[in-house]
Amino acid sequence: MKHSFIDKYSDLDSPVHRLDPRIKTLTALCLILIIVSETRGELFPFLFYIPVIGVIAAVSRIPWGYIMKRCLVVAPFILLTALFYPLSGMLTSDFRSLGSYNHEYMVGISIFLKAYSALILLIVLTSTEKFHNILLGLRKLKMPKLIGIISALMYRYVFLIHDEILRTNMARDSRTTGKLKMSRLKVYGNQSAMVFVRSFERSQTLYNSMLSRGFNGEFPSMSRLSLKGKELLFAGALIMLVLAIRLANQNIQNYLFN
Amino acid sequence: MHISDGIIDTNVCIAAGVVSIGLVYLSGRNTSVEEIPRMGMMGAALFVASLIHFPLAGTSMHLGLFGIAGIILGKRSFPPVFAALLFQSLIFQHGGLVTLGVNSINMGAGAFAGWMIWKTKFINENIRALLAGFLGIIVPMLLMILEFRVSGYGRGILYLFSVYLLLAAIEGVITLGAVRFIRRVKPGLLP
Amino acid sequence: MGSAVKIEKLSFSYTPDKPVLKEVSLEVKPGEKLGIIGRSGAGKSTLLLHLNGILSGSGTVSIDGTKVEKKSLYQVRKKVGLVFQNPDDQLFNPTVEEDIAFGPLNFGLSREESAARVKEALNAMNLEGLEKSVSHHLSLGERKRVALATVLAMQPEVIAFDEPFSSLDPEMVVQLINIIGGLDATLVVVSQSLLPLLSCCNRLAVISEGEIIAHGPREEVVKNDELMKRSGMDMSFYREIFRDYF
Amino acid sequence: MGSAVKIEKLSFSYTPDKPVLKEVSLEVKPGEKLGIIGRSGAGKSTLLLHLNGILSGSGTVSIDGTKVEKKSLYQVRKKVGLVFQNPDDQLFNPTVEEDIAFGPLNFGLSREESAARVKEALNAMNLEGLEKSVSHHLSLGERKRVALATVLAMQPEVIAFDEPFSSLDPEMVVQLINIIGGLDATLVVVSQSLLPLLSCCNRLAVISEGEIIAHGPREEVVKNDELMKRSGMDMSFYREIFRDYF
Ligand SMILES: Nc1ncnc2c1ncn2[C@@H]1O[C@H](COP(=O)(O)OP(=O)(O)OP(=O)(O)O)[C@@H](O)[C@H]1O
Ligand SMILES: Nc1ncnc2c1ncn2[C@@H]1O[C@H](COP(=O)(O)OP(=O)(O)OP(=O)(O)O)[C@@H](O)[C@H]1O
Ligand SMILES: [Mg+2]
Ligand SMILES: [Mg+2]
Repeated sequence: MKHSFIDKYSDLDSPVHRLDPRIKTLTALCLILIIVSETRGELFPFLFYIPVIGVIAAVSRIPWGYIMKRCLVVAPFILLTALFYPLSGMLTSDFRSLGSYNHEYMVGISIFLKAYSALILLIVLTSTEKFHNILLGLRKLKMPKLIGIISALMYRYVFLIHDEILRTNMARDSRTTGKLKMSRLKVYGNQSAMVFVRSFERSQTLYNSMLSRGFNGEFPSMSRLSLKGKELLFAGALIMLVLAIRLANQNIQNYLFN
Repeated sequence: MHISDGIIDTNVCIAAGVVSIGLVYLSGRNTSVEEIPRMGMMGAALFVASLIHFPLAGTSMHLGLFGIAGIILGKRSFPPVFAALLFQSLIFQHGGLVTLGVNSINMGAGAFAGWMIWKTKFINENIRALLAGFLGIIVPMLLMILEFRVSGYGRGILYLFSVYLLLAAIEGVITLGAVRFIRRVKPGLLP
Repeated sequence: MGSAVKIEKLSFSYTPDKPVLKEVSLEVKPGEKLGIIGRSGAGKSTLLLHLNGILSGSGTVSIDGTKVEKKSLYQVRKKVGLVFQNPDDQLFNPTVEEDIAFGPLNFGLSREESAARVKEALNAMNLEGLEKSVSHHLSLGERKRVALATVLAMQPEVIAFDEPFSSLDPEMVVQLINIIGGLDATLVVVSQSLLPLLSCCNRLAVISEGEIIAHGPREEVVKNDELMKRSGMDMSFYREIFRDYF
Repeated sequence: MGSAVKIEKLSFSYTPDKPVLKEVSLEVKPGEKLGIIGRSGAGKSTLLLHLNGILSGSGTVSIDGTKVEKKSLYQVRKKVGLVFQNPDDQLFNPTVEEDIAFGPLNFGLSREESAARVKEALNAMNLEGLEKSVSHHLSLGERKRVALATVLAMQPEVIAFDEPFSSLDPEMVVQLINIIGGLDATLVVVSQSLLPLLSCCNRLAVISEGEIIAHGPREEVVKNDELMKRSGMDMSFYREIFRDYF
């Protein structure tokens, strides 16, 4: 069975794709951290962050349309929470003139910008690397061993569940008229519960077969990750650049506006 | 239910990140080989549940299933919840990377609440299931309100979260259905 | 007399680059019992999924004169019952009874009528007494029979089986052959187990890489050594073993 | 000469009320090829899972003189390779190559040694060129061979197969028989397909309701009509069909 909902653009070639998954993940994490910890209500530095992020995304050759589509999934929630920053005060406190909420508006906008910047970085990270390589990278970065094992199993089990759903769907459809005439809640409920139970059983068998081949908690891998000095340099420079924007922000503003 | 990067205070996120790693170790201490596939499967189930969206109160929601995770895994629920959220963050950006700790503490707490209720054996099993599902959403919601308040949001944020009451009720019913089904078909899964 | 199943120039592919069915044409007369054989991956299961519109490719499939298309699904699925290879795919209700009643209820039968159908199907499959059992707890042989019962309860005119004999022990296979032999629906059976297939089908079709390369009375097809060899069905290897031991 | 596998008074049950294996004793000599037959649900798969300590009941199982117990699992699993019925239960790595290397790497071989093992196993299974393929995109026959390759790469002394022939077309079955025949490990093969089993095993054991009711050279076991009937393996039904057609 073929599954295409992940790893869609991971086969393209670009400098971002070629980065070692460990460095890529760490770099993304650092950039996101620097940007989201920016002082609240500061909008000015985003004049620099946004172009930098734009360049990274452009270099990665991931189509913009695709990035936007993936943004849309979480967009409503981000928009709503950003909007609620000024709103949540207004809804409960006594009436003040709208003008006195100026700072709250700024914070709301900065929350929105931060969230979107982080989102796009995350999208670029995850669409330029095969998902199992990111997991492999995270394991090498010493994420807790248990999480490493669980996520490696999960990666396989998700497909297993997907398979079970597809197959039971076919069998269900062939005994219906295209539409269900019974309580849909009951039918879907039973079906999902059965898929859940069967997947649990199959996961046990799958795990048994791993044990049979000597599995003891370590995930050996044939693919050797190799760090190149060039990559380290590139990642380091990128982080330094964003950090510099962050630190220089106040000076630039003083220089420009005084 | 998932907090994206940039929404709440960074210090809260970092502190939560550290605590969540601690919780992974505590909750996963002395895990035996027999427990691993169950944990992996539950993580996968949480992830798959989050892929299925349905419209609720004007927005698009998905199931959490933290109550069921708590019932089936008990004290082992935290690592699978953490791993499921890592997947959600990396695969479709539901929840951020920096907020991974916050999110997993919130939802892990939901699973723990489900476990606690489930352990209270003197209450009727159906009621326990219903409550576990309900608390699986309510507890994370309460924690989220707290985190938003700490991050400077006004009390009006309560309105935003009220929709989760509805979701919690739905989860309660679904958890009840699931527990009754499992009790009949594969009771071995329920501790 | 019309045809129970009529397939004309059916083509289908899961992925753009690889056609799985290539202009398949096939006709099954009412009451006929047709076996379909062919290599693993030849497209047998894919073909079956077209009979009741689970998949739809280019070309036409008609059941008892009704063309299979979106708006005729209601009638078509009432007429065609599909039994999947793995009974577990088909059984997702908690009890045997509910599983068997699922089809009839969906086709708008009343509870009483459905209950009668359930009873009848259980009888036909020698499953009396298991109404309230949890399907999941039954043995493989029983589950295979329940899966068949879920389809019988819909009283279809055409029954399509995917690999009914796999993973069953010889005794169960014989049981199933007898059950299948007693059905008076039109049958389409896909199987890799040639001996059981020969004993319950009087006609055979051979599919190879998505094309029907032969279709006729079983004797004609099976005794065509060259054909059998070409489609991966060569049984000569077993001749000696069989002679020696049975 | 010792025994490759020695099982003594092994009893096991999944649920307290229903014993699945009842004081099973069985011995397999090095290099022997033993077939195990019996009704569906008799306990065959359960027995195989005891060979490398996935399950453990009361009684003892020894592999090449080493008792299977918690502290010897590492050695035992190095010596016993288990091929599961459904290849999808065995293939979980992203690529064929990684799947095959999984065992050797786990047993501490270096990347180079593992790569050599992978190559060898792929050759033996006629799978050259598929190293980088994604396992779950392959055909069933290919997946079955990859599953066998994952076990071969561990170079086990004992290989246990669960239903290797099910769902394969006759041509593939013959291929697999030849492959199995060429292995020089000790073999334990469970199968419902009696003809292929007879052609690759020289000894047979019959299990019925958790007990070994016969064990000996294949001729002796198979020609005991009463025994075969009792254990659901009666093939007389096919005699005529086979005579008529092959
Ligand atoms: N869901 C799917 N997505 C993509 N390709 C598929 C899918 N299902 C089957 N195929 C491919 O289509 C071809 C035909 O598959 P099909 O299952 O119809 O074969 P079959 O004749 O039933 O084989 P078998 O005897 O192994 O069951 C195979 O090459 C298979 O890999
Ligand atoms: N995980 C399990 N939990 C509970 N019971 C089980 C489990 N696995 C198998 N059983 C039961 O144990 C018995 C023996 O099962 P087993 O799978 O060993 O049979 P088998 O001889 O391999 O049958 P088949 O030919 O159908 O594969 C059956 O009654 C089965 O229902
Ligand atoms: Mg098929
Ligand atoms: Mg078995």
